[in-house]
Amino acid sequence: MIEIRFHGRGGQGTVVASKILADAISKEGNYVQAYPEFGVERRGAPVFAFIRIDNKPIYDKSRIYNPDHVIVVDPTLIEAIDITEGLKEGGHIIVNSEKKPEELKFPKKFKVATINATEIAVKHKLGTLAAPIVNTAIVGAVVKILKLAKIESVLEAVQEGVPVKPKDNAAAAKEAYEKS
Amino acid sequence: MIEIRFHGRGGQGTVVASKILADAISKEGNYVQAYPEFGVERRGAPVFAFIRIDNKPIYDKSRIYNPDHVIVVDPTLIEAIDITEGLKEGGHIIVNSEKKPEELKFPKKFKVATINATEIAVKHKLGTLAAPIVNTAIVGAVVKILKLAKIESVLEAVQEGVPVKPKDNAAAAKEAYEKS
Amino acid sequence: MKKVIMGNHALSYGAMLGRAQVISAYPITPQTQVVELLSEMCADKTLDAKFIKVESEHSAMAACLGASLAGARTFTATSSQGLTLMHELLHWASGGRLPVVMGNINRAMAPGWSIWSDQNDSLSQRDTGWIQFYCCSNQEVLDTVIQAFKVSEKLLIPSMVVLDAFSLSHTYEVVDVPEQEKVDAYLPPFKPQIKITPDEPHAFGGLTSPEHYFELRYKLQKDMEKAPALIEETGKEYEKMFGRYLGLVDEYCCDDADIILITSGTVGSTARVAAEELRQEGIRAGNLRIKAFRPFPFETVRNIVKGAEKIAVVDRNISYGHHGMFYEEVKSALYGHNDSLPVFGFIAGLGGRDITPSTFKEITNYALKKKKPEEEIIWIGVKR
Amino acid sequence: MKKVIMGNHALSYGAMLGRAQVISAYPITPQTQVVELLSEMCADKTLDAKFIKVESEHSAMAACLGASLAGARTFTATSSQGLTLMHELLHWASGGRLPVVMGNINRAMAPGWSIWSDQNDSLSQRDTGWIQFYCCSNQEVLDTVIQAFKVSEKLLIPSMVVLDAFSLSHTYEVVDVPEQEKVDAYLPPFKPQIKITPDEPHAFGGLTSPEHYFELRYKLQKDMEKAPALIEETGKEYEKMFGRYLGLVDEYCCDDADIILITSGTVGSTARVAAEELRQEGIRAGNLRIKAFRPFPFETVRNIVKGAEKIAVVDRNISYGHHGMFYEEVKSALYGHNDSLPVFGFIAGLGGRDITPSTFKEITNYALKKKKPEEEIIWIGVKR
Amino acid sequence: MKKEKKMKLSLPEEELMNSGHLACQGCGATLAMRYVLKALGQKVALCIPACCWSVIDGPFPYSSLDVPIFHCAFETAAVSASGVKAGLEMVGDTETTVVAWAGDGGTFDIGIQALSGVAERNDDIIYVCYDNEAYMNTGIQRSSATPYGAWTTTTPVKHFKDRPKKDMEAIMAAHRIPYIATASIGYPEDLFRKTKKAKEIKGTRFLHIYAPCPTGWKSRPEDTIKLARMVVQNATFPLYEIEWGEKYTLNIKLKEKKPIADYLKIQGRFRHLTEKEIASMQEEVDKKWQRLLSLVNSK
Amino acid sequence: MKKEKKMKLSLPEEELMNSGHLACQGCGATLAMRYVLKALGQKVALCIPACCWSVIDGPFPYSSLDVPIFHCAFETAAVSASGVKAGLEMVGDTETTVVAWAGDGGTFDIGIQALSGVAERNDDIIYVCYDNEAYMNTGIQRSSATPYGAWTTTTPVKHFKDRPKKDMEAIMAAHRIPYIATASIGYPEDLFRKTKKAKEIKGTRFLHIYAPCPTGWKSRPEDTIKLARMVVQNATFPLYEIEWGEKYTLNIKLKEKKPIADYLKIQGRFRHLTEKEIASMQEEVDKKWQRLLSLVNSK
Amino acid sequence: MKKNKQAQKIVFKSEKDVPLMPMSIGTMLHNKTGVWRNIKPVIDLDNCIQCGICWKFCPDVSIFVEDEWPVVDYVYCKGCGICAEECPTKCIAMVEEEK
Amino acid sequence: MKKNKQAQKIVFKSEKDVPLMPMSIGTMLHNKTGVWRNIKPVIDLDNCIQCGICWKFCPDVSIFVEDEWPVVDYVYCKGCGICAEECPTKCIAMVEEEK
Ligand SMILES: Cc1ncc(C[n+]2csc(CCOP(=O)(O)OP(=O)(O)O)c2C)c(N)n1
Ligand SMILES: Cc1ncc(C[n+]2csc(CCOP(=O)(O)OP(=O)(O)O)c2C)c(N)n1
Ligand code: SF4
Ligand code: SF4
Ligand code: SF4
Ligand code: SF4
Repeated sequence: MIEIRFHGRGGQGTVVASKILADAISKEGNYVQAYPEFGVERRGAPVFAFIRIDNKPIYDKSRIYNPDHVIVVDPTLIEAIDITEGLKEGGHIIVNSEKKPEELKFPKKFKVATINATEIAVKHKLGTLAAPIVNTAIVGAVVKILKLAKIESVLEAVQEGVPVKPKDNAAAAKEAYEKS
Repeated sequence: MIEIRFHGRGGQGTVVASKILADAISKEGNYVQAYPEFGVERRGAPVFAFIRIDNKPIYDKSRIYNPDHVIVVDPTLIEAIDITEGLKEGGHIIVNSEKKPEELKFPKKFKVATINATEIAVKHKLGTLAAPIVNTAIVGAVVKILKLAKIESVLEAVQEGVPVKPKDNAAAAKEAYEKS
Repeated sequence: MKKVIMGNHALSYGAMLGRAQVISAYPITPQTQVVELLSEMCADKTLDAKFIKVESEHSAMAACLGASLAGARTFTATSSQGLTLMHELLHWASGGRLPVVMGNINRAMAPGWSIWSDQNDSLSQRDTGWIQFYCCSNQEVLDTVIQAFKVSEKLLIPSMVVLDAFSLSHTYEVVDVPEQEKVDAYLPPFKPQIKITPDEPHAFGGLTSPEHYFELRYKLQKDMEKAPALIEETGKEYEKMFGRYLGLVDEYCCDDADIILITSGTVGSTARVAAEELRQEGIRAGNLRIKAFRPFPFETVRNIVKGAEKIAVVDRNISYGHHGMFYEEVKSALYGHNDSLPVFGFIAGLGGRDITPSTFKEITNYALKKKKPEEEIIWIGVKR
Repeated sequence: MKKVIMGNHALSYGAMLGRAQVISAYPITPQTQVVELLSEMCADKTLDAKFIKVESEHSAMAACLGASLAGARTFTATSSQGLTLMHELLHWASGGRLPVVMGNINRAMAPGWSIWSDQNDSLSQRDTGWIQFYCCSNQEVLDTVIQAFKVSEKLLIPSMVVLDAFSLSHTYEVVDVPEQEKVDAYLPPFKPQIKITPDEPHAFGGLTSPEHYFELRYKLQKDMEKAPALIEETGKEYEKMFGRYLGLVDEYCCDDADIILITSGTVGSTARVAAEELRQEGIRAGNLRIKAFRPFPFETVRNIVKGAEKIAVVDRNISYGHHGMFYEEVKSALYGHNDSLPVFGFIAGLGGRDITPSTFKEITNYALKKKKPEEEIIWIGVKR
Repeated sequence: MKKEKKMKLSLPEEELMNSGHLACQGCGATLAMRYVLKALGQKVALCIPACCWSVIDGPFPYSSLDVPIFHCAFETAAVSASGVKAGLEMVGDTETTVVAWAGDGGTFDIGIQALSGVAERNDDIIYVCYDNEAYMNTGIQRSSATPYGAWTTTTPVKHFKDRPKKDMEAIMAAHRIPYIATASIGYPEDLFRKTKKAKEIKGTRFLHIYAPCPTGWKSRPEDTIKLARMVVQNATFPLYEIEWGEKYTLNIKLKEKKPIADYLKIQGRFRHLTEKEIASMQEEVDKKWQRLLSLVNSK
Repeated sequence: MKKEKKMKLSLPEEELMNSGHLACQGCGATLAMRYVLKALGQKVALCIPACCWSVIDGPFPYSSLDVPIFHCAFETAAVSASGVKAGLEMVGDTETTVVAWAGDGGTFDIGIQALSGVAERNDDIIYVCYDNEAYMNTGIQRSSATPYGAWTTTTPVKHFKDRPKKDMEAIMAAHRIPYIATASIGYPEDLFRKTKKAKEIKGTRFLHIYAPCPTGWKSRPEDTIKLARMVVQNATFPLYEIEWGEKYTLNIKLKEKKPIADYLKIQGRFRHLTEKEIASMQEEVDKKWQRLLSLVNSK
Repeated sequence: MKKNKQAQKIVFKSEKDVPLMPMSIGTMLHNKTGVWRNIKPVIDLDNCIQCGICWKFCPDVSIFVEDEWPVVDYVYCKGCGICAEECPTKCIAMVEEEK
Repeated sequence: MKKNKQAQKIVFKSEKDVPLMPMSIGTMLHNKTGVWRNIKPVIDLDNCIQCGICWKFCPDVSIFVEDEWPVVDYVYCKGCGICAEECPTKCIAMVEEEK
């Protein structure tokens, strides 16, 4: 079983990211369970999303306390909260950032990767620089880095699950996949 | 234990009659329980009221099916319904009527008495001939015939319990008592 | 002073003697006389209270909650449809620890419309966190309202004083109405430590996350569990002052009973008559009338039934898809404590069907004949 | 077709595939996605239904009752405050024999405001005469809605399909969405024999005197008692057509269990994980997840626990002043049948406090250590 | 004695209400039903919440009416009707007129929310409020339709109702529904016409029928019709229609507006009022009447 | 850089609302609270039913306000306040102003019955409805305050809201309460004055405050105040007062009434509307505006 | 012309006969409300102008038209007196019932 | 002038510390909403006319008056941009936060 936690902000589509990821993974016959933080989401406020992945049915409905990996949709959160809380040793931290992994100064026990999802999003006209919609790009990067699914599955999931600008979103996911 | 059933019509104060009777009896230290028919009362429609009397606490809260006595506040009911239903043999039937007991043609196994409560009520300006308020007069007669209480107790109960024309009502009760 | 009054007026007198400060209620048969008398008492200043004449029972309870939070002693009364319309707010009262006292006249639930007695209305509120008292005489109604204020305000848990439609609500009985001064001595004014006031501004009832909610509800249950002892204590105190004991249950000849009838409300009063008669016929019957149904008097019930051969629980209610609710809860209380005791579950009198002493004789005979219950529910009085 | 959907959308799909004809609902967290998706389905005609967008849950249920009486298949969904606001009308639905199907998302009752899961909202409706199903996966939610229409319309008794806030309502899982034609074959249109129509004018629900009420309610209970067999039957039929069995309970390794965890909802799913792990540790644990809580599956539960050494009932709910409600009802079911079996009552997870596999291990260890329960209620997870 | 003349019947002879019902002697609410059913005919379904009419109709297994009835919960009349309407349409019956039939308490008080919701959505039902100005079925308690000054069991003489009757027409007009009308059982032909008219309109229609109650008003049963006429003649309850919340039409124009005193005097519920109180009530009526006239005349 | 000038503060500086609350960026409802509390001062008790404000205030054991709050059930704001008021008076506090503070859903829909009851009795409370024109706390579902044409999650673009916004002022006016006022957070001084005025009156007072919601309207957070001004300038939400349901006073007279199109265009919820639809909406606004003017001018 | 309907009481001997929901299957015509009456209307047809007003205003549907004349149905008439009060020629008298 | 209030988190270690009813005993000042911000307002005081409009319209009470000048409280400012939008001299710029 793989458990992943997403960090983002209300309004950034973090939950949608986890949902698209779940979709993509399920297309390849795996079992998934994705859920948002159980709370009151506000535009701008820090939010979470979670995903469990397994090759057999997932019965555990309790919350995820010790994720295998962490995805950071909004890099400003790194200052604001402890995004490594409970993260298993050796886990990946994947950050949407223009910086290099080393620059982020996480403890050595984690594997850090960055992807400039904002740039990709803006390039594909997904939101503005101040409010980019990065979720599809993030998913593209994540499946590659964590080897969770093929890019084709992601593209399919995006086409089906993203009502606005599905093509641009798919392109962003693809670009992120390739860049990771 | 003595159990009595009243027959009247909605709007005639049958329930009040049973309540005054209960009041009078309780003044002499006995236990009483008085209750109306459990139903939707309509002006003009036949209604019932019941009373239980005992010299020890009354625990039985079930309905009265076999009264010891029956009081008929409105004589037209004799035609309309079977007022003797369930009445115990040897029980009294006390009817507000100008007729003589014999004229009413009840089975011999009952003791029949009449009191012209309407006349008494009208005399004391309690309602009109078409709609006389006979309850206090009836009570006066009943306590006498069934030897349930002293007239003083009735008069006290009337004074306390009848908000409109208490004096006239008391006088009516007294007159009925004396005439019975 | 002795007065011949109806059960509904016993409720009103209880509220008056208890010096309710805010009353809010909505009329419903068979409760109307409660509010009519209280309206008069407020109009002629016999009672110094604000009476908010709302447009529904739901608002009646809401008004009581607001007033209670402001630190006033509050009272309301209702029945059946009205009670069930309040349901959401009943949860609110207990969760908010607001000690409202409410009279409820047991009336069967629609449809079809019924104005007659059964207990489904109040018993289907058993999970809302209210203390529930079931009464069997007008005297008990009046006394219990006064006691309920005391118990509720001590525990900060609301109470429901329940009486049967018609066979209590509309029945006149002799009631000893205590003197105001004595009641005042028994029942001090309500002075909550915390209340809504600008002098000490708190926000009450805000969003409560999983981090905190559990503890709040744990405390509610723990305080609920204090109620049985407190009811006994305040009941004894009441007896000292007024000569009438108010306890968790009313027991008649259970000590040496071969069969104990477990009952409630006026049905429990009629059962006593049956037990007396059965004893005259040589059957050692006892009657355990449960007065405080919530919290369930576990210990008391377990102790009383200890020596019995058989138990017959008589329910004027049913949880559809389970059993009569007293039956269910008695079994739950005895499980693991007195397992070999056969407990029979009878249902009778739904929708106002009369329950007489002979109903109980039928029940007793049935239970005495069988070794143990053969049916999940034994129906008494259904036309077949 | 396999789809990754949230529990709330599983409800919507169930209603859509069940061809609900009249929908009326009111938004409340965590139910909103149910109505949002249904709004869209109605707007774009994926679903040919009238959606009455009412001003409160109370009106939502009232609209469903009217539509059901007119012979239409009706659906609604709500949660906590909304469900409890409907309470009076829940009694109405069952008493009127109107087979409304409702989704309810379990959410803790205010105050304080909570949007997180516990079962007090739906379980405090246990006495309203509704069939209640508790689900543990989105697949089960969707399947159960379809089955509920079938069961309800056969018995003319309404059904509630219950799922946990967030851990089901907002959780995305892979769900096999069956084809419409197959669902149509399983679930015929609703064609009640009697309904409101000027062609055959009846007055429904008029004043019902003590002469008649009892028999009507006797019949309701008798029909309720038919539900367990019908649920098994329709569940098997469903399995034949869709490959998924829907029954009264879900059993995991109870046959040879020393301890059986009795659970419900998603908690029951997590318990299964714990049982698996416990077995790996050498403890023979079983898990009995009760799916149909109303009517209570007496026979099934009695049979399954027969061989067990111990039972631990885990309640995410409480009847204040009694016990956890599953605990209470299990004891009631076992009383007189399996008296020597120690049954432990645990309360956990109120107001959304998380329940994990290790919670169950704690529970199991506790129960295995003690000979029999020493406390009325064993609280798990309260900060002390 | 046989004259050639025909009986003059100003309303259709067919009855959909039967004798034997449980109304009190001289009940106005009963006549309201009789007239409305004459106008609507048999293709109708009624939703009746708790009110006198839930008793009048008769207990299970009987009914006094030849049309179907859903005896629904007290607070749900309007939306129950919406539900029935939607249900009927979904099962293929688009013709039946669905009517919510409620007392003033069920309309002005406990039912106002459901009604407001129905009106806001403009659901396709007729809502009839028969107004006996208090909760009668439960034994004469105040409602918000109870007029200023009246005694009820919850507004005792020492503290009689001290707020005016809620202005339900204005409230409904604010919802901009297609049709609103007031009517009185004292004017059956007018009521009949309005009901017919309402039947032909789609959307939410609101009829407010004045229906005296001798039991609750402490009036003589034989005065029921008289009271229902007086109240119109003295402008306490004027007869008018409102279309789409805007177009006001006055139906019974008053040549001479009668004083209210005569009307009050024959009702026990007003017996305690002093001359002064009556005078100030008269002023209120005059003001309300002027307000209505200005609404009628604007546009 | 130090000038001698003083900062011009058109409102009192004291704050009863603290930072750290949970409103979205640019939330209008929050400003409504800030202004009202500035006017009422500290001697106040709030009853807040379920709405965005039950979240904004912060979770247990915190609160953003320096005044006490009863977080009450969704449908009970008005009568909870009546209860609190009665309770306070009985325990000797006759001074505290009790305020029901609810969103439009809690006012126009699920809370309208309790509100109507309170108004009918003229209970002594101030009722404030902050209007963000939908159920926002639950994620943007239609309320009866949602304007015609708007998208919400329950009125999808394919079937947008097709009934007009409920006319709450007219409904409240029909209750003949002493004071009703509309206000907008775009005009804080006007809102401040009205709140002060309401505070001095006894009986039921109703304030209806327009409070844009960037999250639900799909507008830019920085446009919140602009929208709150435009809506007044284009007469979609005119600012006026009503005394005793009769006397209408217009507060912001419009020299030039702006077209609504500009206002609609900067809100995502109206994005789907065609020119034709906008034109017909403009007509409606014009009509309503005329109606208001005639009410203002009558008497 | 009066409708001809059954005026029978309905008795359910067993729960098996009772319908599932409480619903009407008969009229109230078995309820002979004439017994409620204290005073009864007597029409003097000589003075009757056949205006139909008594028919129109009877709340108990107890005046019917037979051969173009009003006839009181004493089985149901509750004796409210409205017909007598409203009759324009005052040709209806309310007469006391014998007791 | 900003009120000086405690900005602490409250932690209940045991149920014994929890009040009977859910009630507030602290403010939300511990919730430093500045972290929500994407863009931040920077006031150019040179062009400021001290009109107080930014102060008036801030929904987060995050502009306070210090020595008669407006000051942004970045601990709480959520960056909605209202102040910049409403400023009549346009002397407030919304600047991107560094990431
Ligand atoms: C929820 C609920 N509350 C109260 C009642 C009791 N109740 C039944 S009828 C009625 C009064 C109805 O008054 P109104 O609507 O004016 O009709 P009327 O009886 O005057 O004809 C009341 C209060 C009820 N049935 N349901
Ligand atoms: C009885 C009940 N039904 C539904 C809800 C869910 N609910 C909470 S807030 C809310 C919306 C409130 O809308 P509104 O009053 O307009 O305030 P806003 O959220 O827009 O500020 C709803 C539907 C509830 N709390 N209680
Ligand atoms: S109480 Fe009034 S309205 Fe009700 S039936 Fe009697 S007369 Fe008619
Ligand atoms: S959703 Fe709208 S009203 Fe609610 S807090 Fe956010 S901006 Fe304010
Ligand atoms: S007295 Fe009344 S009930 Fe009898 S016929 Fe005349 S109007 Fe009808
Ligand atoms: S950007 Fe918004 S929150 Fe920040 S100071 Fe300006 S108005 Fe206040």
